[in-house]
Amino acid sequence: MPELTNIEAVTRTLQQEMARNPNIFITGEDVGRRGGVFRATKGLIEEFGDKRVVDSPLSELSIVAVGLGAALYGLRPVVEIQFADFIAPAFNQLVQEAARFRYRTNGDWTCPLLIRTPYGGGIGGGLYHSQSIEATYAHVPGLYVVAPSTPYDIVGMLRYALRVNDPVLFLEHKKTYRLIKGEVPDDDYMIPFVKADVKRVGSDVTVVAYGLMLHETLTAAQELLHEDINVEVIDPRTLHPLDQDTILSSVKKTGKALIVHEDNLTLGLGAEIAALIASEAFEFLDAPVMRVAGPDVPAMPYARTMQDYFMPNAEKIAAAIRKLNAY
Amino acid sequence: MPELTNIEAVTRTLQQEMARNPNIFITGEDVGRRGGVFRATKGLIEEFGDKRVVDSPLSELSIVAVGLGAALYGLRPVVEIQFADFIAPAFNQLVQEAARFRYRTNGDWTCPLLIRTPYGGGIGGGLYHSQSIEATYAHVPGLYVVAPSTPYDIVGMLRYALRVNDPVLFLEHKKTYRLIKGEVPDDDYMIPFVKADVKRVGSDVTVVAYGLMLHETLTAAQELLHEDINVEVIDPRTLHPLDQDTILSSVKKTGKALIVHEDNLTLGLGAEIAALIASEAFEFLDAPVMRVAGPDVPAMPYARTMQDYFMPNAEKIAAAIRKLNAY
Amino acid sequence: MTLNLTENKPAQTRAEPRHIQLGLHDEQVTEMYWHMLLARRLDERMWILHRQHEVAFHVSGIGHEGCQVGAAQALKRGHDYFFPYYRDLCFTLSLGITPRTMMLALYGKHGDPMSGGRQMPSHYSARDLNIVSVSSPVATQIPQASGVGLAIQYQKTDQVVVVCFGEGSTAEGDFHEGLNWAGIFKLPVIFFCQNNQYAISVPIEREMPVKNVADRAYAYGMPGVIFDGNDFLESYSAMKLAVERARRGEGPSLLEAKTYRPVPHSSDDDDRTYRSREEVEFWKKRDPILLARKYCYEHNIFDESKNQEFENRAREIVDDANEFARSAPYPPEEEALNGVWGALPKI
Amino acid sequence: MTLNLTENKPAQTRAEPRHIQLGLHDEQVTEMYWHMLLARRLDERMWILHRQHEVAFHVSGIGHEGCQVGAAQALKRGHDYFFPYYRDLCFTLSLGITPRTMMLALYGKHGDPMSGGRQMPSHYSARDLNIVSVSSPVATQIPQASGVGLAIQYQKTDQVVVVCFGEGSTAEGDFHEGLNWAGIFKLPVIFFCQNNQYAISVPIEREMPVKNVADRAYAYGMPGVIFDGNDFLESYSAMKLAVERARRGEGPSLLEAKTYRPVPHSSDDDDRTYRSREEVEFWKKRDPILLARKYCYEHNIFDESKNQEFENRAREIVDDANEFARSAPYPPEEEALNGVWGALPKI
Ligand SMILES: Cc1ncc(C[n+]2csc(CCOP(=O)(O)OP(=O)(O)O)c2C)c(N)n1
Ligand SMILES: Cc1ncc(C[n+]2csc(CCOP(=O)(O)OP(=O)(O)O)c2C)c(N)n1
Ligand SMILES: [Mg+2]
Ligand SMILES: [Mg+2]
Repeated sequence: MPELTNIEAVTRTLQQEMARNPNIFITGEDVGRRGGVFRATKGLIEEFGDKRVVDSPLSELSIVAVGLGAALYGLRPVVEIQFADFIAPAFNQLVQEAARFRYRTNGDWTCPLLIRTPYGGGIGGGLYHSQSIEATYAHVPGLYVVAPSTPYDIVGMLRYALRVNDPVLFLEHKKTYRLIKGEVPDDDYMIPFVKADVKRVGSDVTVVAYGLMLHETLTAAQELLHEDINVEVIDPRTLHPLDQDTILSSVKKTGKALIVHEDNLTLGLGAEIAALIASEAFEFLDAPVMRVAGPDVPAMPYARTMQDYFMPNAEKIAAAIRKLNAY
Repeated sequence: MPELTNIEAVTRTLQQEMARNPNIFITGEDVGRRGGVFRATKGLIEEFGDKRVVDSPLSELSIVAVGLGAALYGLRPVVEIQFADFIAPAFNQLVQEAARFRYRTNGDWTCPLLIRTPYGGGIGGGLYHSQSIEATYAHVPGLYVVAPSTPYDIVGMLRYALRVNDPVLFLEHKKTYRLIKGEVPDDDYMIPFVKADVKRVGSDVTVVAYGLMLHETLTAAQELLHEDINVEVIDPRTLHPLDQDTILSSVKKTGKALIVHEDNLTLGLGAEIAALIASEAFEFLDAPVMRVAGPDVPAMPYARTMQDYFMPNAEKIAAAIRKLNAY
Repeated sequence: MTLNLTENKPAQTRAEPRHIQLGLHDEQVTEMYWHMLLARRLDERMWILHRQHEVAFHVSGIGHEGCQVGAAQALKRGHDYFFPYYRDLCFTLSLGITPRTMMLALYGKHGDPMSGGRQMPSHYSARDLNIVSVSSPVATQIPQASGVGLAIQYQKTDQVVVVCFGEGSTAEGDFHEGLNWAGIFKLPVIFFCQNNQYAISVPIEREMPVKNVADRAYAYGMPGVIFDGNDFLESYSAMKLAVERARRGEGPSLLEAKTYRPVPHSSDDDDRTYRSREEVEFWKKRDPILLARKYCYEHNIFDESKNQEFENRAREIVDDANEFARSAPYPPEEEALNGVWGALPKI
Repeated sequence: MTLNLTENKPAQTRAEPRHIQLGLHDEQVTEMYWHMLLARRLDERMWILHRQHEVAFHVSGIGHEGCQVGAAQALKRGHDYFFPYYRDLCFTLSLGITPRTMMLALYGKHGDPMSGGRQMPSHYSARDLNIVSVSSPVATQIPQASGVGLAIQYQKTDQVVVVCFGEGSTAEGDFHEGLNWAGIFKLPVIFFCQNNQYAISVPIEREMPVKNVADRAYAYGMPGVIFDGNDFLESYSAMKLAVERARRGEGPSLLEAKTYRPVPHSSDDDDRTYRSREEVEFWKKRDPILLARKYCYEHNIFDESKNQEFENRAREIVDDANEFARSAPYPPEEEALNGVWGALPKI
């Protein structure tokens, strides 16, 4: 089993799946000769040529729309949005079009479009190269939002995503690209959507986290062992729709729930998870449902002091868990 | 005190404020000679001329961007988006630009841009003329989202909005335009933002609702009196940021909370309100926090059977209140 | 191109009729006329049904039949790809959508094949005919059409894509981005603008700073072609050339049909607030169906009695479609929940 | 335009120097050169600081100084409105943003007047100079500039707006919509494209199907002007004409400076993957500062020793700015929470 980083997991899976399925092609800004600004498509144009790895003009609206059109035709486009922040010009095409095609034709036209994009902060990207965009899109029925956070999950879910017949927003936390490594089996395993993963079994407090925050949470959980606090860590992996059962079972067991994300608090994904718990696990709750999230400011500042202040981290997460545990 | 409909409240206030403030101008599709497709700007081009009531080209991105530019310069633009559904092409300009200008310049540049748009369903508008868009934008720090639902509130909040120095998304429920009437004082009263209104005092269950659903809730509350259920109805009016205190005080009093909206359930505004309650009023809760909302489908169908099924109404709201009351 | 030439007869002094020059038989012209007429009668009935409060909404293609039928004639049904817009009643009828389907959608009834009653009327769609679902937000279909064009180029078939839109919609960024892709990659896409001179109430001078939409073709490295959209043969001719070009791999074209909408924008509109009755009357005299009928009479393609037959047949078809749709049930309410997601792959 | 003419001297056989023809004094040309040189030295230091790991990021204006300084010279500082983009170090320096401010922003330090340390470096902003805050999403500033243009027209002042962008960004819908507004309403906006032939790694043939961005001006009913962006006087001349036109109320222009970026896109880029070293070397020989210096020497505007003085002064200023910013504190962390909302009006 080779050890891969998160970004290697992306590149290798794209390469393998393109070799297998001639209907897959890639487009996006700088995905060709440059191999992507994060190098996620490195080597692919050399292997597959410039019909299958297509440098797009600088225009996100149409990157998504062109992908959508090709998907309607029957191809399997993989489009890259260079930074998640820059998907905003494509909001209309993604939400009003891609996500509504199946429903608006009662299943006649489908749109198997995969959109990959690096998101998240902590890398000095300032307001427009650090955003978490998942909550905006997790509000949209008909659009899968997934955010696998380990090489194993990335490979399994990317492979699966390339077989799903609905639009998928595939989020890759850019700070984890080279930070997170892990072993990946050589076989063609897949990880289905809408299946959360218990990344750590525990009994005292349930923490739901994904992306970089998953790793920060695991660090916090490890530390809290010294204080005899046993944390259960749930990685939803698919952020929309949610695997409600796994989350609810865990909370019913621990009676205490914390949700962690980088995105700002108000109407972040934590809002839905907290509301779900408050509605469906109310009788099992021994404490208020807590959220640790980015503050309600327009986006993450550049200056490192402010950026660090903005970012949730193991320490802040541990503090919240302690509070919940003591409740 | 004249009695006005909701749409008359809009038109009259725009007329009065334009007469008072020469910096106000209006732009949008068909706002001029046609007076808007809902006639909200009826008569204004005749009174103020075509420099102050400007028919725009068919391009929402730039309607918002042009308004934004004029606001930066120091004017007070009021832009109309013909249907809330069609604000999607302007998502980037609204969220990434208008809402971030103050923050990204540490307060140097401000953007007093008012965007009016009719939203909501129940009028046979199908997927793209019925949408509720508030939750998407209530996630955006720096952007006010308001949804006054009576003539009195519309007049007071529109007047106030024209004095606020940040971008405001002013939502008008199109089904209430001619359905809802009410008396409006002749003086220049204003209703501040971030101030919820207790539309009905009660003791058993708190219901938070706005727009058409406010009126459905009031109907339900009236009916439930016969069953000796005393409902408190909170109209947040400003949907972002929320007047947390008014909501929390009510829930602390009743111990039971229901949130109602037309927008689909997952990550609708109800998610944030429920999460807030589950976090800040946990100890006062006597029942799960409930939500009555549109189902998680891409948008509201056209056929009247399916539309009716989609829409929450007094009956569905009453059923949920009964359940909560009996808990 | 014509029989005369292959038979080596001496050159005729009188020019051949235009349709023969264009390679169209009388039967084809008759069918084109028939589609225009049927579309018109269907459309008129829809207005009546709205006035009778039988249906809640109608958006019409009246006045656009000439450019639509001509365009459709130059394309391969069920083979090429089509992105119509809401005025394309005659275009989609010519491409194979039936009056019954259109009426079902008008009423929002159960089994409507276009959207299952989810969309407002006139949001055409037919998977089997490669007619891609119309959306309400305007112009979104334009870059999507380029995406289909890219896929066709990828698969190396001889298909082409036609995407329709009004001139007002060209102010949206989607127009620019879609044409930019098609120009860069020389995609087999035909951008078909039906310029009726208004975007609801806004006249063309306020929509764009150029006289013609086709003036913008140069900015995208493609030919721009302007023609009389009320002349069905001009439309056929323009589309035919653009299609041939696209099939030869020479890339996209921007076609602009100059036409007029003699009726309000939709059943919700009142056009008296923004244009004179004289203007409307002027254009009614240039009705594409009147002009086509005159052409057919003049060239003895069919006569008045045949036309009366057509009228009768159209009435029957429209009656039937209306009866069919009127008596159909509404969709079961729970259908609102279906079709959000496809089945997830098994592993 | 020149003294010679008003004094009625006989025509000279040798043409006047270009700057005199353009109405520029030697002092003005010297100042233009000085701004280019200072911008370059500041920019180079920023690259060095990045290599030394003193700062996290740099995006450069090297190679663009010629077109920027020429444009700035034709405008009224603090009076007209400016929407720069991230390469506009020399443009905004010429318009009044100081090296200290730029360095503060580079380090993301406390009190940075452009964004209070919130934005990445090179996101220029100065309220008092009417320099509107640069955003990271490209092209968003273009329709915003039309909005300022509309406001100027509304207020009937003689101001103009200049909005800068790279050629790659013109593929965004924002470009189309912004120019469309300006064309329809004849707004006093100058669209200033700095065409350096790449959007990061993507060469111009993949960005657009036309040779020149200015080829698109016609589609918006405005003049399109192409000039050598590495020639500071050509840039001045083009901008001057466009500004005069705008001030006369004749509407917008689209200017296209042909230039080159001889350095990587940003400190995160490696341009060796997408272009040859020969190409880069070719362009380095056409460096706008080299060309301007040559011009000044040839016309005795200043000499080598003066140039050395400039170099010394530039080094001092850059040292000072760097020292100032390096020793400044980072913003207090809680400042992250400030400035989200303005004070609500009292009632
Ligand atoms: C994005 C968007 N904005 C606004 C509307 C409302 N609307 C529907 S049709 C229309 C005018 C379209 O004009 P044009 O493109 O010229 O087509 P026509 O109706 O004249 O055929 C408008 C503004 C819409 N459907 N979509
Ligand atoms: C909307 C958006 N998409 C993508 C990016 C990433 N990006 C930054 S600069 C750039 C290339 C810009 O090229 P061009 O407009 O030619 O300007 P240049 O950098 O060459 O001066 C890209 C793709 C961005 N900043 N914004
Ligand atoms: Mg039109
Ligand atoms: Mg460039």
